[in-house]
Amino acid sequence: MGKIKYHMLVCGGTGCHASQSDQILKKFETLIHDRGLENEVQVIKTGCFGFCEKGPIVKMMPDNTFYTKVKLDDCEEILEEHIIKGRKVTRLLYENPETGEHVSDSKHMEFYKKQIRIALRNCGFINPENIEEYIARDGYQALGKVLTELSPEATIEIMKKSGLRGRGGGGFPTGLKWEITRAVKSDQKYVVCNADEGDPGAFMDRSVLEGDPHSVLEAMAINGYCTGADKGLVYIRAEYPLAVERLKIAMKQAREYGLLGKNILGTGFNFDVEIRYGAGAFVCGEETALIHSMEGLRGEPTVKPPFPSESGYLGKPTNVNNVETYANVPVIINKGADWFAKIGTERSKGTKVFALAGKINNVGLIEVPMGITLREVIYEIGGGIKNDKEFKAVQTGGPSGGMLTVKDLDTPIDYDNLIAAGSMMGSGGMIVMDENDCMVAMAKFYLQFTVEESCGKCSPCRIGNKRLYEMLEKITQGNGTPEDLDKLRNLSQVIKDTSLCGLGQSSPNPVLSSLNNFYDEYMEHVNLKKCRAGKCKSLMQYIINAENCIGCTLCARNCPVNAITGERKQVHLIDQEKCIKCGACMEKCKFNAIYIK
Amino acid sequence: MAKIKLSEKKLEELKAVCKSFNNEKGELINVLHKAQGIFGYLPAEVQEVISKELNVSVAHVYGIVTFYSFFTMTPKGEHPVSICLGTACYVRGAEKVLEEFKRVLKIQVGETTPDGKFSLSCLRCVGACGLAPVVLVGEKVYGRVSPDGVKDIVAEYNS
Amino acid sequence: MEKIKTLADLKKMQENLRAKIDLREKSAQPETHIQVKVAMATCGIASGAKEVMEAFVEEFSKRNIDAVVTQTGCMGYCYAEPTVEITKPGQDPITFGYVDVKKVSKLIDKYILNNELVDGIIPVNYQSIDKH
Amino acid sequence: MEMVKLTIDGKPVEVEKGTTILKAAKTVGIDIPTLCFFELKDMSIENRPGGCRVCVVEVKGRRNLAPACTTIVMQGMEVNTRNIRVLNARRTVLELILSDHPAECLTCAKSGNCELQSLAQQLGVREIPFQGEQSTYRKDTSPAIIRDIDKCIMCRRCEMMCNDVQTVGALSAVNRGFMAVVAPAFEMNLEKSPCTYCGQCVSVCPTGALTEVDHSRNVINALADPTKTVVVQTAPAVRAALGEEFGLAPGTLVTGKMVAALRRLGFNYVFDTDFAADLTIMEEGSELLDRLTRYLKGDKSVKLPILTSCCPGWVNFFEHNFPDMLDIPSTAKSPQQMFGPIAKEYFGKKLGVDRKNLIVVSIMPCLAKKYECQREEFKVNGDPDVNFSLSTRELGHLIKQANIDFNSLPDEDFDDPLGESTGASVIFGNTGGVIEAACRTAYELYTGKKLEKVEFEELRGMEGIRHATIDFDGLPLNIGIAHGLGNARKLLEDIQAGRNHFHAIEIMACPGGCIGGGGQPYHHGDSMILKQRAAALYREDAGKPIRKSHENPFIIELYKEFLGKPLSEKSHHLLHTHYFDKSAGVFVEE
Repeated sequence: MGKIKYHMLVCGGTGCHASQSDQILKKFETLIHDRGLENEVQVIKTGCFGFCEKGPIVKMMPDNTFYTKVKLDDCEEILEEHIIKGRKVTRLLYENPETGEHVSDSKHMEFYKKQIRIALRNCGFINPENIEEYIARDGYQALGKVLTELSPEATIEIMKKSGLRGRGGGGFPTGLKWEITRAVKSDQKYVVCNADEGDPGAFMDRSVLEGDPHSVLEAMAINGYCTGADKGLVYIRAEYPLAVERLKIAMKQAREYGLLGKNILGTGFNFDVEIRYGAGAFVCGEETALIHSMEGLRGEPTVKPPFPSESGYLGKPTNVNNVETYANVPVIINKGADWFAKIGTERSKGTKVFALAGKINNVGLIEVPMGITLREVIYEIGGGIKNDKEFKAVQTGGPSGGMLTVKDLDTPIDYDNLIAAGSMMGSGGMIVMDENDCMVAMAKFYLQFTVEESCGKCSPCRIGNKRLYEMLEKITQGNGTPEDLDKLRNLSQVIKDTSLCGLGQSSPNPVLSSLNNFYDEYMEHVNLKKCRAGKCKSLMQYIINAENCIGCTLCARNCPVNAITGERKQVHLIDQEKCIKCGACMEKCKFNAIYIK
Repeated sequence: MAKIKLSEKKLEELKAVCKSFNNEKGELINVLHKAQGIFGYLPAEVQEVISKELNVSVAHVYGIVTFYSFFTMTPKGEHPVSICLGTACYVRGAEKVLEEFKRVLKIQVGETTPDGKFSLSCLRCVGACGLAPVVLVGEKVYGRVSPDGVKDIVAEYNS
Repeated sequence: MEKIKTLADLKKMQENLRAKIDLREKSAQPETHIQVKVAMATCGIASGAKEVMEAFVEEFSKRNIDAVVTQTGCMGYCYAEPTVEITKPGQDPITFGYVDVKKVSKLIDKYILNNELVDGIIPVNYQSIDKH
Repeated sequence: MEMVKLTIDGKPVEVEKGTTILKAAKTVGIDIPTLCFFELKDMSIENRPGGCRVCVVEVKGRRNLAPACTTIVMQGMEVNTRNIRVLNARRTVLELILSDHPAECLTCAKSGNCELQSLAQQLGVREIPFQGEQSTYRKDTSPAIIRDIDKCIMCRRCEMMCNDVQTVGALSAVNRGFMAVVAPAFEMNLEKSPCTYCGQCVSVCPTGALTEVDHSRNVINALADPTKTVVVQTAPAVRAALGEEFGLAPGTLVTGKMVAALRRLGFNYVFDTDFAADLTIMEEGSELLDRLTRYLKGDKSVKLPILTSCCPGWVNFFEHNFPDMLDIPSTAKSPQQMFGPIAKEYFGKKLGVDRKNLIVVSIMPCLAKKYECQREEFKVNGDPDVNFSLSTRELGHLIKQANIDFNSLPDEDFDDPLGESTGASVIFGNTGGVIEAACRTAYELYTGKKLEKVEFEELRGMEGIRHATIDFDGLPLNIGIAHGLGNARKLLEDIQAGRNHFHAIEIMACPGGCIGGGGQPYHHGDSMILKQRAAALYREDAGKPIRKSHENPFIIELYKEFLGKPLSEKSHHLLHTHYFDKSAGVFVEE
């Protein structure tokens, strides 16, 4: 056993790093060394606390004291006071913004922990391949409760009261959906779990299925009990082999334990689940398309009504919910509707899982209460923008969503506010962009996705999105005109207005929201033939600065198309005709002699 | 067109797959998944056999195969290279990596090198966004790939 | 496995399972019953979580350390994969990020055997609903 | 019936629950334009994928526009079909469709009959503001149908016809997104698919993506060749529809004008396929009686029911789909193919013209006939019995090209001897007509009694599958009738499963029979047109002095002079055929 009495955890996240956390760490090490305390105190660099706004952060262990905004000058005081004299440095303690009180023990600082894990409650806790670990953490208790204590109507009432809305994107109230399906009379009904997560950059559903498959199975059984279905189907992407594997294991175990199958828990309720595979079609996230795909058909959507709740899989009433929605259900039953409804905003209850990605330090999966602001997500959880660049936009809702900008940073995130801001909740992809991202190119990227994923059934989506993409291409190539911008807007509007399904109706959102938020960037592309982010190749040139170039020939040797000429020790020149703008020269140059014009 | 004979053994395997799904029309997509597992791809003759077994038209089978991007009618290379073009990878420079692969392998997306060693495809999000940009060679995942690293990756499989 | 026939059976089973866990967590022998969870979702595996898990198992058996190594799902820290959570009896679990095979022995030497922390700790920044 | 009240463009409307906005609007004189929507009322043929989005309308309280063709009316709905938002959206959608459509109207076979073209006119499109890539595909010419799918607008009508109505399964939507199109498997040529050439895809295609192979130029060349004697035969259904090509009301019989026009086009002899239809009845009817008598005598080798074989689309269908039933259909050739050898081997010889110099042209309501006359078994040393088969539409064009003012032509009569026909043969063009004609003859031959009432009303109608029992003087004869290949499939599967016991079955590939054939003037989804054509043929029958095939004097003479008797060796040689198993796949050998 070591003799270490104190651990000092210094945040090594990029945000804190920028505010000198590195020097702080070194200073502590020097101070400890000077005092000969190496055997008692150890300094440790940690990952990001996600609380960059208050960084740099130093946490003292084992007493969990949490010092914020630590400066180099504070180091000595902390060491002297805290470690040697055993007194806390009050002025550096976190101050509760509401009470103004200093909080010392981070264990009592739950409010700094912006995340609440409901859907992800078991992810990273339990072994997903062991049903007993799930059972130990209240697994299948909710199912047992509804089967023995609650009528389907009463259960639906709890779901309605909880305010849970569909986490797949649309945000339809879950309890209401169940109620509608229940009301339809039929000899056979189905419940479906939509696990066809197709948003590029979103992987919430996959994580839930990989980390906690039983919660989905349990919720599907509850859904079956409420709606009157004895058969569940999980429609899952074939690209998720691990999730499929774990789901299969979970199904097998649940059957062995009698939690799926006939006469569950001796209540006479029968329910079992089958897996159906997607095969790479984004549009199959739309429920009518999903149902066609499950029937072995092309995943083309059909006009609603009739809704799946009336006529779905094989023409029978079918209730479709997504993975994350299901993952919330057992908790709501166990903890009650009121508990759940306390979290979130007026019209959006509970939490939302986001896949935070892009130009952000803490890329990862987060679960936050509805109503949190974008600023909190980015700067207090996400650890801020990578490489200290300037924040430019956040894309939510994937190809169907829009871009949120600086002005939206303090908007509470919920279904309605995101729509009002020109985006949408979507399934929960959250891509952060910085000053080096071109908004026109981003819009083009999303349109390319839609063009590839359009099923081709309706003309506005099939042809319209292609034309939008072509216009954006024209603009990024420097051939756009101001009239194109009007055309872009009008066509986007018509596609939204006339497309058959949600995919087409939302596909122009990236265009419209970038036009609304970054019109000046579009104008620069069109009028000045300039891309300020330096992303649009046709609008930029790599130039060698004669003053910095020493003629090392490194760039010329690395140019894949031999576009750079110049004698050794002479200033080099890039042939713009030959240049393919790969940027290899600039990356290689050690003298900052190459820049983009 | 010459009639191609499928290997008797694989043909039996395929028919057994169809039978395991009760030769149900509605199981077409599941059958195609399994068939692609057996053959590596879905050549016309495989689709024709499935159409007969499931009693659906070949045109319908082909309509399904061409609708879903997971299904392919061209044999993949020995080492299928897939570049993730999900948004996270895109904003972290996946396009440049793709360009470099095209240049190094001298093939376009959806093609296979003449020696059958490599094929190139794009995919949407493997969920390893923290490692963006991500490249898959077979089952192996390469994270934080830069255009510079492409040659090394290819070299790993070329020895 | 015998099927669980009633809700009461299920509850009883849960109690038994919990008791087992408590026994492990509140164990008086600090060097035994160490629990290591390796995040093994797609992103973890892609970054080498499998190798990390194997290394733990191998090292523990080599050194004759009584520890349980299990896999678990995504902990959410994709940027720091592979991640592992180590729980020592009587202590809060600590999550370490950027773990590779080399770091495994360091974690065992320093933290597990010597109670010294190691760089790469990931602070927990969420609330679990157990306490909520 | 529950009624729903709503307003459309401010007008109050009351319609039955379940009605679409499109149909509700029609009741108050509001004609919302459509493109992909298609229906043949009362024949359960409907296509409403809601895909083209041309019919969008505004519904108060709804976020986006609603497709009128698929949106069901709701109580209190307020619909606007023509405000600026709707008009702008509708025109933009059409402009998008046009931006992916070749602007080849001047030379397009469908020009003048193209629904896309008329829509562009209706909506006043004067330029296409969107430029960009157009989806292009390989042009595919089969023996009967040309697929120029650059012109496909993905309305899915052909796919619906081929799969849902005909259950042929030659076509499917393939690919997705911008490259989505309707095509055979592997985008191969139609010829390699199980296509029956029924032509129903062509008859519903709104654009020029699917058209017939045009043989009129070959006919013009033959007519201009002084070494050739050119005879023409006209199928029964043509006379009931040709007038539509010249603006006459549907159902106008133009038999006499048609004969006059053909004569003016330069045909040496204008004959009638009806004559061959009478001949078919003699052969097929005799075959039925032969099988029936043997069956009644307990001959176990006899296969019943006997299936008609007049329809080449149907023949193709069972060759592809029912290879184990090839011995059930009658071996009698179709009227077109009976006419050929009689013209070349009997009439030609009489004239002293070598068969190589005798060109037989047929005018057919049908596209499968183009394929049929090219079948190898219908050729003698490479010379086809019927050289060219033109559709009703092609004949219309030919008449126009020859500067003939069709409507002012006098009525003229067919030439002898192959122009004489009975009422029985005329109704061949209607579903149930062949079996009715056969019954008229078979009854008299079987019972030896005279049939007092020649109309068998119980065999008539537009229902897809019909059953009737005819009293053959104490013998109840069970008759089945199907039109549309999907219905035929059902009937055949019932037989295979032993669910049905018929003595004779008539099958026609096209809805309504030949009057609804793939080569007829475009009906654009108006099922009234089909009904009027059918009525016209029954009228023609009623007006004929002779109404039973075996009473046709020229048929009697033909047997006396040339064939001997029905089912004679000569008949077998010239008038009967056999069928082939075409069920094998393209790629895999069984």
